[in-house]
Amino acid sequence: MIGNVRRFEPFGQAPIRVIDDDGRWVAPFACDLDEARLRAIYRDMRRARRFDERLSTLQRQGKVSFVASAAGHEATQVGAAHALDAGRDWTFPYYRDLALALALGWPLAEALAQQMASRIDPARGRQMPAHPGSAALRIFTTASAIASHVPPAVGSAMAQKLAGRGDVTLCSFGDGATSEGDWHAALNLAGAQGAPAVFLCQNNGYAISVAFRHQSGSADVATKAHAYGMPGYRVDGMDPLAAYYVTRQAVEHAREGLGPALIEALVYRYGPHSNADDDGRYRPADEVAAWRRRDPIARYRRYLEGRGLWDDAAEAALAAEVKAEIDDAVRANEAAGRAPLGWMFDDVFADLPPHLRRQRDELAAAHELERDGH
Amino acid sequence: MIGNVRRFEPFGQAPIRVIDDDGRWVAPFACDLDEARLRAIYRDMRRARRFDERLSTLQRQGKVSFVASAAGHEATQVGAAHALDAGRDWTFPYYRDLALALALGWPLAEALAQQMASRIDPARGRQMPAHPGSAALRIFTTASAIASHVPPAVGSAMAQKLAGRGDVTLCSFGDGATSEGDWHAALNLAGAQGAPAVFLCQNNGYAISVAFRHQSGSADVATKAHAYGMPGYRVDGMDPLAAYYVTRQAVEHAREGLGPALIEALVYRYGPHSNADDDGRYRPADEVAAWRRRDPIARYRRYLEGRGLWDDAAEAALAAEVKAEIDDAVRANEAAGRAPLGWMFDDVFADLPPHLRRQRDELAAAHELERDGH
Amino acid sequence: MAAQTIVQTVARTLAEEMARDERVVLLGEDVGKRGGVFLATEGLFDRFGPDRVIDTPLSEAAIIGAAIGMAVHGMRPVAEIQFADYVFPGFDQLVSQAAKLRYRSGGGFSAPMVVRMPAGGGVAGGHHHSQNPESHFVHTPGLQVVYPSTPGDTRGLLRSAVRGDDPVVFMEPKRLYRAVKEELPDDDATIPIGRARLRREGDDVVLISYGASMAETLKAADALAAQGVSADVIDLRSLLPWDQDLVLERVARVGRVVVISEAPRTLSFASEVAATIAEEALDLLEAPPARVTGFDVPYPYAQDRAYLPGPDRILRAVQRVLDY
Amino acid sequence: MAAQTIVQTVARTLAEEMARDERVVLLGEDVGKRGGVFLATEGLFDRFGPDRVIDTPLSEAAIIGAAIGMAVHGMRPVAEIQFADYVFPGFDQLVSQAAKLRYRSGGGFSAPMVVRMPAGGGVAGGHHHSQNPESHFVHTPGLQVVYPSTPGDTRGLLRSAVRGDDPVVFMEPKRLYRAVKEELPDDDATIPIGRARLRREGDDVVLISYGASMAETLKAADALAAQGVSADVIDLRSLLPWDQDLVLERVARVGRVVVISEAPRTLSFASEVAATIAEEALDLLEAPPARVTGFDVPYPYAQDRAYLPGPDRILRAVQRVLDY
Ligand SMILES: Cc1ncc(C[n+]2csc(CCOP(=O)(O)OP(=O)(O)O)c2C)c(N)n1
Ligand SMILES: Cc1ncc(C[n+]2csc(CCOP(=O)(O)OP(=O)(O)O)c2C)c(N)n1
Ligand SMILES: [Mg+2]
Ligand SMILES: [Mg+2]
Repeated sequence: MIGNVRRFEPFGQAPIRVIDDDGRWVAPFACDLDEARLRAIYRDMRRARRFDERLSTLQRQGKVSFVASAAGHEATQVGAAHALDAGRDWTFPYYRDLALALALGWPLAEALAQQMASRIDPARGRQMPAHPGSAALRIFTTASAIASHVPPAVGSAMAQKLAGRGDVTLCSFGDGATSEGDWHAALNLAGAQGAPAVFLCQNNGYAISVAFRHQSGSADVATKAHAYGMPGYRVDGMDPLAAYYVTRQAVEHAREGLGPALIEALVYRYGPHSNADDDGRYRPADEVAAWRRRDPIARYRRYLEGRGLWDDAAEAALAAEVKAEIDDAVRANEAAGRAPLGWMFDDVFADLPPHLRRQRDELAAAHELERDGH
Repeated sequence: MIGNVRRFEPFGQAPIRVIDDDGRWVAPFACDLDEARLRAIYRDMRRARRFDERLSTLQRQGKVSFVASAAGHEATQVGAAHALDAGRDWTFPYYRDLALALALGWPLAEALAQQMASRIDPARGRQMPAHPGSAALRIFTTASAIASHVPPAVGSAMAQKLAGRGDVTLCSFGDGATSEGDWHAALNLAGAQGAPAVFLCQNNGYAISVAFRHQSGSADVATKAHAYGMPGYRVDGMDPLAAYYVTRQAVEHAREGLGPALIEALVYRYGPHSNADDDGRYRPADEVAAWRRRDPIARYRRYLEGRGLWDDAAEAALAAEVKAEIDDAVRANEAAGRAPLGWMFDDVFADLPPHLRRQRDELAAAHELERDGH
Repeated sequence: MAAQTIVQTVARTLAEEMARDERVVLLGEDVGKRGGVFLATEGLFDRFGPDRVIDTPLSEAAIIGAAIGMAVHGMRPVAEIQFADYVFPGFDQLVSQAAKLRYRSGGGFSAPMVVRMPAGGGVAGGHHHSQNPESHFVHTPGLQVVYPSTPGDTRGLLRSAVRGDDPVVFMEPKRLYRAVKEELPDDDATIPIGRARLRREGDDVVLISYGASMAETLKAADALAAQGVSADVIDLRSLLPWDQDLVLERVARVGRVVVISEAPRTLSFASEVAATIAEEALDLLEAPPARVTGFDVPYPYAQDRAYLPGPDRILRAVQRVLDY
Repeated sequence: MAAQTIVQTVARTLAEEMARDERVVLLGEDVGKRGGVFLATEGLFDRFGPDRVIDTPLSEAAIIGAAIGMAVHGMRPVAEIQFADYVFPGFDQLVSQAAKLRYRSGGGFSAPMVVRMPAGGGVAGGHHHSQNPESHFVHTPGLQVVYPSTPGDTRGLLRSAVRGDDPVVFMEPKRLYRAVKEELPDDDATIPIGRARLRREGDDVVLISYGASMAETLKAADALAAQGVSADVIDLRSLLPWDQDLVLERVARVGRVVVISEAPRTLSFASEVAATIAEEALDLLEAPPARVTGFDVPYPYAQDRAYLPGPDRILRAVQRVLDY
């Protein structure tokens, strides 16, 4: 544990790195992660990338209606996930956080169920794809409305502070989210209350087509932490260990009652905003290519290989394992079929009120409604 | 003109002062204001204070329903007003900005008409007291909803930038306003657009009963400017010349296309939040007394007296003049009578739509409606 | 127990709920030391301390959003919006988060919370201290909406709201805060959300209203009684769900109905009631269902009282309905 | 001129208005280089440059608020909200500022501006990309509200909206963006806000709808025609002000009416239409005014199409009304 040693100072100019682009350790402290953890970070990135790729295929096949790829964001998402105590701490993700949710333990079949709105989706097919959530894992179900989850995340952290058990809340969002009023209201409240919240901004330089310089009055996101009396850290978001160690410091400080922090991770989204986007309209191909060359998976693999923790055989085994897992998930969800019509009226309220009972009957008269005992 | 000489550096620790508590000039530059201007600043503060006192009397007499006193805020409001080119620049005030509006030229009788909702109120009695506004003077009519005027103020500044005539927008608000999401959205937009806006926060330490440390994650307001890429200045708000010179610098920089600025003026409200408030519940009497001892009117008078620009005779003449002006205004508004019922349906839209015509007839059937050709 | 006003009832009921259940916390602007600008939380800060009575920054989004997050953790937050007019900066939190949380998570998460807000005009407040925004909540599936008009209903419904499992918008008739007093029995009874109350029984016309307008409606009923017209008076109390059964039953009996709401007419709750009556009870109507409402203008200041659907306007509508 | 879709009409009309009047500027998320996520501003950035086609930060409050400030300066801003579902963070700017500015200033200031937003479901968007929030605007005095369903109406009404002196919420039926094509005459005609359009004439039942639901309504009318039932079809186009005269005239003629709206039923615009008909034309009704609407649930994803008031549900309602 880092404890109350502060390894990283806020508001530095250069992004914090732990390994460089060639996978060499460059931090001024020794690695204290065991080999299993180091490998797990790799596996989580790789698995998320493969799943992401498969989702694009499923989208093209018409089996999934929408994809918002996390490719390029994996290092940050997976690094941050490993800094949390999954199942104890709370996470408030956004739509691009598939790798984060998977790394926290969201079962891949369940994740796919959400994308396919299948009958085995615990969220019951209520939302379009790319909306992670899990009550069991304390992953607050994603809403599409940008930044709207940030005030609830602060409420979560306030509840944790009142409970006094040292739990924390991680809230994740993109650079565009920092422009919304709710984002500000939430961070200010967290600052005023000293709530144990860690705010993680995945700054990929664009909100759809709008470049960060048109998005923000400040030149970077970390600086904005000044406004809330909390430390702000800029991190090389293509370095999973930088994301891990900085998040860990923020989490541990929050656990100890030292208040919230804002982390800005510099990442890039390799693909368009979503399958519905055409990024050629607003960003140059060479910019994309340059970032792809810094791919965190290859970079981190070099680090592991340098330490003798990874090789081609391990890679091949992992590829086969992940492929099988995804294939199984696709089969299971196709077999389950789509969430039935009758579910439309459940979960609006704890109990079905009379007017919704009547409306359900109205729909039932027009369709054969399937229901379950849920 | 200060031109592009920058006299004041942003983000300093100590509040900027030009004269000290005893009225001695302490700034590292010479006063460049002529005597008429120096006297006008005094007169504007004194007149606003007297009018404010009279409004409280009128409120107790039942002639005005509500008072939100500006006493203690005059130095900042008047100093800022004198740094603007009244009638050319735009001002977006809040409800406590009576002294600001008067110093910009809002006729006192018109101001009283607003408070009394009399028939000679150009705003036609539509709002409760303490809502300055004047189309002729480019003072955007106040809305009660805190911070809701800040995004429109930025739109105003963007329009000015597009027009390219060097006009600026001053937007004024309290410390509490800085917590609202709209405040953030607006300042961020101003920063991203480099809009010629000057944001003036009158930090009196409280939003009704909530002390600033519960209000804000940051320890002061000026710091928040970091988040928007603009300079933030902390000013002794009981010093009219500090308010004047700092606002002037910000205004001139904005005119020159150097973008927006945030000014935090440290002030105090002497009275309760409004006549409906009981400030004894949340702030100690000795705190109020300590601030009252720093009264800007007495302090600035000492400065003027030191320069031989003011004396008891001038004071007596001013008192008589202001009293007569207020008395006349009260008489005129009482004579005019209250805004008539029939005005209720005007100005919802440019033209009266059919459904409002029917509703007006409905009311007319119940009352004798008075109308004018407006 | 001595007779108490509505605003005293709010404070007392909150105190009882907080004592009963430590998961209940309050948050809002000035709810702490100040006791709320209407004193609806008076004394609670001293009694329960700053951890359970939280003065927030001036942000309705922060207030409602934080309440959602606390509710997700199993707490029972009661948020105060200082005036209903100021709910809009926090409206997205209600619409996009609170109202849809249970649904979007398939029941995995929920937001049992109460958002209290004083509403209504007649207080010389102009258009930012007088509005009745209930339509916006009623039209948002996933929210329950309550708007009582007496101390007893306030207590019973506030208990239900705090103890219930759904987000409840709890509107309070600020014009009546100190205008009505009631001696309340020393019990722990709740009033179910969704049930209306018959305030008067009559045979000539049914008057339906809720919240602040109940006072004007009852005055109109008194005036009618003096003229020998007997009015049935329904106090809806809950707007979502609302008591269609009682309304349709009484309208079927009497055949003439006037619906009173202080909100602007177009899409006021009176429109919903009238549309429902027309749809479900057309043949039983002896006259068109009449709406008496606020006008479709921003709430004015100088004409504060004339804006309100006062007894005069209600009586004129009743006359029309009776003469039909 | 070749036939064009609704979304093409939006882009072309904006271009014409910008060419005609240099006070017209566009602002919103991704309206610049990207041309809008639906391409409703395609080509305009290249043609008019970054001063007149402004990519804003991701804040609906900033977008609407900035438009208000520009409008006050005499400009004619057209703001885009990327999806109608995302108007809520900027809703307070509409309610507290835009809608009340002319009123509160006694006519001293006004906010002539347009807030465009694609709305409606049936696009596999789940509950944050499908909603129909028009009731919230219609219930806000001071706003005009428009929701056309054809290229021609889009053009004529958008011209009126841009040239008018009041803030207009301009809703666009995204499901129909590319589904309907129309060849438009080369004129400069406007369509006045507040006037409905008779899309079909018939004698057996009046169908009233607007916006995205017009497609389903016309399909239902076709199916009825095939069954020998002739339907009058009114496309409201404007929701505030709305054309009560045409509605009451047609309902008086036919006596049977079904109102279709995609919004959640309770306090949908269908409620207002039904209430008005009941109030003004009770004796002319041969059957209760029926509402066919979205359900009172958050817009679902898996049941996207079943949520919509489709032709089936409209036909069932017509049958009920005819059999009455
Ligand atoms: C309140 C709101 N407004 C607009 C949108 C439409 N929208 C979806 S994603 C997006 C861009 C978000 O950018 P960013 O926060 O940087 O995240 P990224 O997609 O780059 O990871 C926008 C404008 C939305 N979802 N919510
Ligand atoms: C959106 C909104 N929420 C709440 C209120 C109620 N209210 C009126 S004044 C006020 C405090 C404002 O404090 P501050 O901004 O510091 O200004 P001051 O009165 O201290 O000058 C509050 C909460 C309001 N007017 N608008
Ligand atoms: Mg981004
Ligand atoms: Mg203050």
